Amino acid sequence: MVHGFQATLRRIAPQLIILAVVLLLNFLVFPDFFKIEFQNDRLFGNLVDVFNRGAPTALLCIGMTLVIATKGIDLSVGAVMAIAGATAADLVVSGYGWGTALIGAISVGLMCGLWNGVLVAFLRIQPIVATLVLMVAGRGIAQLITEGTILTFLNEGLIHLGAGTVLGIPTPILIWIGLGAIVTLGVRRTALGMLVEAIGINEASSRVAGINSRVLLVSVYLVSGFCAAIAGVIVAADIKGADANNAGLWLELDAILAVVIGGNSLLGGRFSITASLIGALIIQSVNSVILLSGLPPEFNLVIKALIIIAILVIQSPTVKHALYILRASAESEALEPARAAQLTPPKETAQ
Amino acid sequence: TIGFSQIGSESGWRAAETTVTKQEAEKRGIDLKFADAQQKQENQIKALRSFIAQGVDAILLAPVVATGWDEVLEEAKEAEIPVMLLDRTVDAPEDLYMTAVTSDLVHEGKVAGDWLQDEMAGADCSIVELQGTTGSSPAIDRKKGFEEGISDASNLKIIRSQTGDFTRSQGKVVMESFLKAEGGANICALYAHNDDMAVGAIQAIKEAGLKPGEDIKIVSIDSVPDIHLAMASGEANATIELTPNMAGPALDALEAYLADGTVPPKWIQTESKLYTLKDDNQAIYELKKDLGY
Amino acid sequence: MTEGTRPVLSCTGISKFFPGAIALDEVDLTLYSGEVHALLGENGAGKSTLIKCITGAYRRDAGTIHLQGQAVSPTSTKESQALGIGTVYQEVNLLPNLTVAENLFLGRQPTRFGLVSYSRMQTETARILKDYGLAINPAEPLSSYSVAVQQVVAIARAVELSGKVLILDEPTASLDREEVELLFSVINKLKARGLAIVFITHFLDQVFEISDRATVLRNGRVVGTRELAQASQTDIIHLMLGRQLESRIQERAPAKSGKPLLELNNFGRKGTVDPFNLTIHEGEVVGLAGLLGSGRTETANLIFGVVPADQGEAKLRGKTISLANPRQAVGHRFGLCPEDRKTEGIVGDLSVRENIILALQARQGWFRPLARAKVNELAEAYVKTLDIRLASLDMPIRFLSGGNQQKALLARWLATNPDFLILDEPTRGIDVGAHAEIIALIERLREKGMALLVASSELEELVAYSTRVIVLKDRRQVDELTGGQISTGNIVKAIAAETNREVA
Amino acid sequence: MIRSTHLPLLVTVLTFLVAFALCGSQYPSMLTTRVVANLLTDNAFLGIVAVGMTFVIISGGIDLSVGSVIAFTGVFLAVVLRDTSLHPLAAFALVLSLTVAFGAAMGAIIHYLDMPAFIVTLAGMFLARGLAYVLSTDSVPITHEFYDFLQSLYWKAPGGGRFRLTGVIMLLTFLIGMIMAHRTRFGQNVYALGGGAQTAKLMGVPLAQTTIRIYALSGGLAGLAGIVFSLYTSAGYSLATVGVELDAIAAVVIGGTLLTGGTGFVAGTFFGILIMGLIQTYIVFDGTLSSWWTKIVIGGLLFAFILLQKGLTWATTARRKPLTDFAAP
Ligand SMILES: Nc1ncnc2c1ncn2[C@@H]1O[C@H](COP(=O)(O)OP(=O)(O)OP(=O)(O)O)[C@@H](O)[C@H]1O
Ligand SMILES: Nc1ncnc2c1ncn2[C@@H]1O[C@H](COP(=O)(O)OP(=O)(O)OP(=O)(O)O)[C@@H](O)[C@H]1O
Ligand SMILES: [Mg+2]
Ligand SMILES: [Mg+2]
Repeated sequence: MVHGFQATLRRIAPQLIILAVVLLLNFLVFPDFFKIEFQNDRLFGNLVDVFNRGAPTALLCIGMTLVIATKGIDLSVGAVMAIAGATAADLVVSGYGWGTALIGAISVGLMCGLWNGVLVAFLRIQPIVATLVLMVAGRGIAQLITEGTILTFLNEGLIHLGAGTVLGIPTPILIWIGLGAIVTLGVRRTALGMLVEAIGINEASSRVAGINSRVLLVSVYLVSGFCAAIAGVIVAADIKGADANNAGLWLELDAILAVVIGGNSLLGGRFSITASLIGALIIQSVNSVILLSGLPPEFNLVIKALIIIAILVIQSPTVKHALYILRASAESEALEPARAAQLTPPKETAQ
Repeated sequence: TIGFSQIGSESGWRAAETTVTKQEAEKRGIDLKFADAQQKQENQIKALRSFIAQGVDAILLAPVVATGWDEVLEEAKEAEIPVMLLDRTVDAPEDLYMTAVTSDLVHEGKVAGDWLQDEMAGADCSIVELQGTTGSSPAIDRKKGFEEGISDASNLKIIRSQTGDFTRSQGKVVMESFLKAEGGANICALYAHNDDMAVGAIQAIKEAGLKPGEDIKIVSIDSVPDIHLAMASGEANATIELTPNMAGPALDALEAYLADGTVPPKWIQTESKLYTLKDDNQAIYELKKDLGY
Repeated sequence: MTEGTRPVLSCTGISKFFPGAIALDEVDLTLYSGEVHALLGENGAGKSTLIKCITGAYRRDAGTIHLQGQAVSPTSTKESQALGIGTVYQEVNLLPNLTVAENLFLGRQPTRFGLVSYSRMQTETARILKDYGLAINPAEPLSSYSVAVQQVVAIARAVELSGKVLILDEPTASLDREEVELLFSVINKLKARGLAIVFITHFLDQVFEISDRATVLRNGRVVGTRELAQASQTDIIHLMLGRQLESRIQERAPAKSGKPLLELNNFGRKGTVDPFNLTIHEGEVVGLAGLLGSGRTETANLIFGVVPADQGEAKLRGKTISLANPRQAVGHRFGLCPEDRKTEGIVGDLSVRENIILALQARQGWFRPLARAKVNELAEAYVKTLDIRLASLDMPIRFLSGGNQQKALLARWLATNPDFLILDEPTRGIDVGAHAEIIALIERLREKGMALLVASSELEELVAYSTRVIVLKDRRQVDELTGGQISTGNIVKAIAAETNREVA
Repeated sequence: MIRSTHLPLLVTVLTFLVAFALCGSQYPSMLTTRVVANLLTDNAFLGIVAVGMTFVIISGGIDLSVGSVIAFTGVFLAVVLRDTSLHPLAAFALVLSLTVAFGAAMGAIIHYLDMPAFIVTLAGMFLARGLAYVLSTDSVPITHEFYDFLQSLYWKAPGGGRFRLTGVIMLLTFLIGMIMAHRTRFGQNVYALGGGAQTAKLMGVPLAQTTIRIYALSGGLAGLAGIVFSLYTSAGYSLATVGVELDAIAAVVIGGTLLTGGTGFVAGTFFGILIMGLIQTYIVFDGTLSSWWTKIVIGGLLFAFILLQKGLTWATTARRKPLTDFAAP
C-alpha cells in the first residue's frame, strides 16, 4: 500500500502546494491566522474556520467529483441542500426527533439524486440540462416546505450537527472528513472507482464490456444527492433555521470549481476525491483572505476572480507541461543530457 | 383586478410582505394577480407589460431597483393604468406613478445610528457593520443613514464593514471572521442591515464565548419575529421596524382615488419604529410570528 | 518511378520520443514523383507516428523535411495541407456531425459572394464520390454511414487536398475487395499525374499489387527500402519481423461436433437483421461472410445484446435466456470483440492493464475487486501471449498503436475465459506476424471447446479457421457452407448466387 | 426538401406554435400585438446573448460570463455617460471593443492554456461582475438625449403593441447569426470544432483562431445585449441580469442545440427564446402562482419541453437509415 500512498501524494501535490500558498497569503494579511486556541470547549481559530466553513463545499464536491468523473455535472446540489435543510427543519418543528429529521432529509436528497440519475441514465438527457430542471424547481420545492420563511428550530440534536463540537472539534469538520474518507475508500477498495472512470471515458465501450453503466450513473447521482442532503442539514443546523431561498445558493459553482481546482477533468475519467476536497479548502481559504483583508465588499468578486484565475493558470495542462519539461531538463542535465528529450511527455496537441 | 409585481421571496420579510398584500387585497375583495420576478428587474418589466396587455385596473410594483422604469411606466400611463409603488420609489418623473408607499431607508439607518449614539452616551465604541447585498439599495441607503447618524459622534467608529448578503448564514460567517480579526473584546457594537444577519451574528458571538447584547451591542433593521425573540432574552438590543404592510395604504389610496378622484400624495411614508429592550419583545414576537415572516 | 529525378519529399533523421519509448529513431524516407511507396512494419513499428511527424500532427524531436528541395516544417495539418500533402490518418478522422459534403470541403468550401455555396458543394461532392463508386446523399450527416463509407470519404478528401503528396494510413482496413479496386484505380490516376503516394497496410498482396517501393520499419528504425519488382513477399516479411514466418500447415483437428451451446430461434430485430435460426456448438468456429453492410456486425451486436433483439428466443444449453444487454451476455460467459475499436472497444484513458481486466471485473461485480497480484499476472500473461508492444502496462491504452489496441481488446475477452466468443473483424489492422498468431489462437480456443462466431471481410482468413460459414446478404442469411464446402471460391459464389437469383 | 438534420428545429417551431395557440385559447388577450411586441422587446437582450451562446455551445463550449458582461456593460455605459461628455455612440464602440477583447481573452485562455470553458468563463463571470461593482455599486441612471431618441424609435401597431428598436436589433442579430453559422467558413469551423476538436485539428481547422473568435463573438454580443439592456432600463446596475447565462443556455437547448456540441441552429434558439418568454407571460397572465410555485412550474415546463423534444426526436429518427449504398461499379 506504500505504493498507493505515494501515488496519491504525487497526484495531490499541486493542490497541497496551492493550499499552502493561499494559507500563507492569509497569514500575510492576518498574522494570527495560524493561532488555534481552546476556548469555550472548542477549538477556536481562523484555520479551524476554514475547515469548518469549507464543510458544505467539501461535502458537495465528494458527490460532484464522482458525477464529473462520469462526464456529468450536477447543477442541482444547491437546491437539494435547500430542500434537505427545509425537510429536516420541518420535521423537527413538527415534533420529530433529530434522527428522524436527518433520515428524512437524507431520503429527500436520495430522491433528488434518483430523479437526476434517471433523467441522465434512462431518459438520456444531457446532465447539465437534466440537473438544471431541479436547480430551478428545487428551490421552489424547498420554499414550498418552509412557505418562504426562515424555519427556525431549537432541536439541540439537529443543531449539534451544524454548530456543535465533538472533543472540541466542530462537527461539520468531522462529518466531511469522515464522509470523504468513507466514499474514497468505498470507490478505491472496490472496483467502483475504475468502473466509474471507465463509463466517464467511454460509455459505449464500457457497456460492451458488460458494465451496468446505467445503474452506475444513477448511483453517482444518488451519492451526489446524499452529500448535498448532508450539506443542507449542516447549513440549516449551523444557523438553527432553514433558509430555503439562500441555503446553498450558487454553491454548485463553488463545488464544481473545487473539483476542477482538484485537477479533475470536466470531460470525465480519472478522478481524485482527496484532491477535490483540498480544492474545497483552497476556495474557502480564498474566501478567508477576502474576509480578513478588510477591503470593502465591492472588491470581493474581483479578488476572488483574480486568485482563481491565477490558480487555474498554474494548474492548466499547458503550464504544467512547460514546468514538467523545465524540471525534466534540469534533472537530466545533471544525469545524462542525451536522454533529456526522451522525457517529453505525450501531448498530442503540442505544436 | 390588480396586478402585483413582487421582487421575489429572498427573505422572510419579503414573504411577509407578499402574505400581507394578499390579505389586504382579499379583505377588499380585489382579484390580485401575483407575479414573482425572482429578483430580476427584467422579469418585473415583463410582468408589468403583461399586466398592461391583460388590461388590469391597477398595478402594485415593488421595484427591485430605482432606475429603469420610465419606459414601461409610460406605457402603463398611456393605457391609463395607475401604478402604485411599494417599499421603494423609482427614479422616474412623478407623473408616471400615482403614489409610492415606502419607508425611508436612509432614515432607518439614521435611527439605528442615533440609537447607538444615545446608548453609548459618549463612551468609545468600535462598531462592525454587516452590509446587505453589495449594490442593493437597502444596503447602500442603510449604510449611508447609519453613517449620518453617527457622524457627529467622534467616539463611534466603524472598524470593519463587510457584506453578509442579507442572509443569516453569511451573517454568522462574516461575524466569525470579525471576531477573530479584531478580537471579540475590541468590538463594542454590531450594526446589521437586516435582522437575519444579526440573528446569524448572535450565534457567532455566542460560539466565541461572548454575550451578545451585553459584550457586543446589536442593532439591526426590519423587526422580524426572530430578532424580537433574541431581544426578549437580551441577546439583541434594538431593531427598527420596516412594516410589511405597504399594500394596505396603497390600496386605501387607490380606493379613495377611484371613489372620488382624491389624488393621493406622491409619497406615503411608513413609520420606521424603533424597538428596544424596553418593549415587550415576547409579546411582539407572538404577534408577528404568524404573519408569514 | 524514375531514378535520378529529384525527390518530391525527403525526410532525414526523423526522431520522436515518448516517455519510456523511442517511437522513431533517425528515420529517413524519400518519395519520388509518380511512385507509390509502401510503408511497412509490425504493429507499433512507428508507421503512424512517422506520418504524424511528417504532417505536423506531432512535433518531431529531430530531423528535417524537404518538399521539392525546399526545407519545410509544418507545425499543423493545416500547414501540411497548404503545402499540398493530403493525409488519411489511421482511424477515420472526419466529423460525424457534419454532412458528407461539408466533410469533404471543410476549410476550402466553394463560396459565392463570400458565402458558402451549398448547391455547388453538393454537386461537386456527388461528382467526386462517383469515382469511388459511392452514390450517397451528400447532404446527410456522415454519421449515418458505415465506417467503410466514411473511410472512402476520408480518402476522397485527402486526394482532393493532395497536390504533391498523398499519404494513406491503412485506408483499406475496413474496405471490401471492390472498393479496394476502385481505390487503386484512383491511386493509379494520381500516380500518372506525378504525385508521390505513401501507402500503409498490413495486406501484403495489396502492397505488391500497387506499390513500387517499400520502406520497412522495425522498432522505430528503418531496416530497409526495397524495389518491390525485385523482392518477394518472404523477403519483406523477413525484413519486417526480423525472422521467418513459419508457415503452419493447417492441420486442423476435424471439427468434433460438441454439444449445442447457443440456440437462436427466429432471432432478429425489425429494420436491423431479419429473423434467423442459428445453433452454435461447443468447439466450433462459425464464420460470418458477406459484403459491406450485409449485416455481419449487426448480427454480432444482436446476439451480444448491444442492440437488443425484438423477436425470437435464445437458449443456452437448452435453457431460455435473455440477451437484452451486453451485461447479461457477459453474465452468460459470452464475449464480443467489437468492430469499431475506437468507439466501442477501448477505454482510452484507462491503462492497458485496466482495459484488459475490464470485462472480467464487470462480470465479477462492483464490490469484488480483482486482487492486484491477479490483475498483474493476467495482464502480463496476455501481453506476452499476444505480443502486445507497450512501454508499460500503466500507459493509457490510447497511446498504443492501432494493432496493439486490437490485441489488448482480444486479451480483455480472453481474460474472461468465455464459453462463447464473438469476434468482429479480429484481425483489422494487425500485422502479418500477429495475424498468423491470431488464427492459430482461434484454432487453439476451438480445440479447448470454446464456441466462436467470427465476422471478417478476409475470406482467406475465414476459410482458415471456420468449421462452418454463414453467408449474409442484405441483413439476411442466404447460405451456409460446412466442412469441405468451405473455400474462398464457394463463399464468393454464394454471395454472387443470391444476386443472380434476384436478377433472374 | 426537409432534411433529417432539421428535425429538432422543426420540433421547436411546432412546439412554440402549439403552445402559443393553447395559451391563446385560455387567455384570448394573449393573441394581441401587445403580447407579441412584448415578447420581442422584453427578450431582446436575452435573444442577442443567446445567439452568441448558440455559437459557443455548437462549438462544444459554454459561456457563463454573459450575464455579468451585460451588467458590466450597463454600468460602464452609465458611468461613462455620467462622468464624461462622450457621445453614446462612441461609448458603445468603446464598450463593444472592451467586451470583444474580454471574450477573446477568455477564448485565448481556453485554447492556449487548454482549460475547460466552463471554468474559464466562470472566472470571467466573477471578474466581470466584480469590475461592475468596482465601477459603481449604486444603480446609475442614464440621461442622454440620444438615449431618448433611440427609445422613441418604435412602431405602434394596431392593438397597442410597440415594436421597438431593440426588438429589431435582436432580429437582425439572429439573421446575421444564421448566415454566419450556416453560410461562412467560420460557421463551418464552429460546427467542426463541436464535432471533435482533435479531429477538426487533423482536418486543418485553425483551432486557436476559431476558438478565440467564438468567445470574442459571444463577448461582443453580450456587450451588444448590455447596450440593449441599458436602452431597456436607461440605467446601469451592477446587480442586473444575474443568472441570465442559464436562461440563455436553456433557450439554446430548447431551441434544439445539443450541449455536447456539433449540432444546432441559430434559428432554433430564436424559438427557444420565444418559448421561454411565453412561459413567463403565461405565468403572469395566470397570476395565481406563489413565489415558490412559480419556480416549480418554470422547472416543470422546462422539463416538459425537453421531454417533448426528446420524444418527438426519438419517434422520428427511430426508423431513419439512409437507403443509398455503394453503386454497383
Ligand atoms: N502518445 C504516445 N505516448 C506513448 N507512446 C506512444 C504514443 N503514441 C505512440 N506510442 C508508441 O509508439 C509506437 C509506435 O506507434 P505507431 O502508432 O506509430 O505504430 P504503427 O506502426 O502505426 O502500428 P500499427 O500497425 O499497429 O498501426 C508504439 O509502440 C506506441 O505504443
Ligand atoms: N455501402 C454502404 N452504404 C451505405 N450504408 C452502409 C454501407 N455499408 C454499410 N452501411 C450501413 O452501415 C451499417 C453497418 O452495417 P454492418 O456493419 O452490419 O455490416 P457489415 O456486414 O458488418 O459490414 P462491415 O464489413 O463494414 O462490418 C448498416 O446499418 C448499413 O446500413
Ligand atoms: Mg498505425
Ligand atoms: Mg462489420
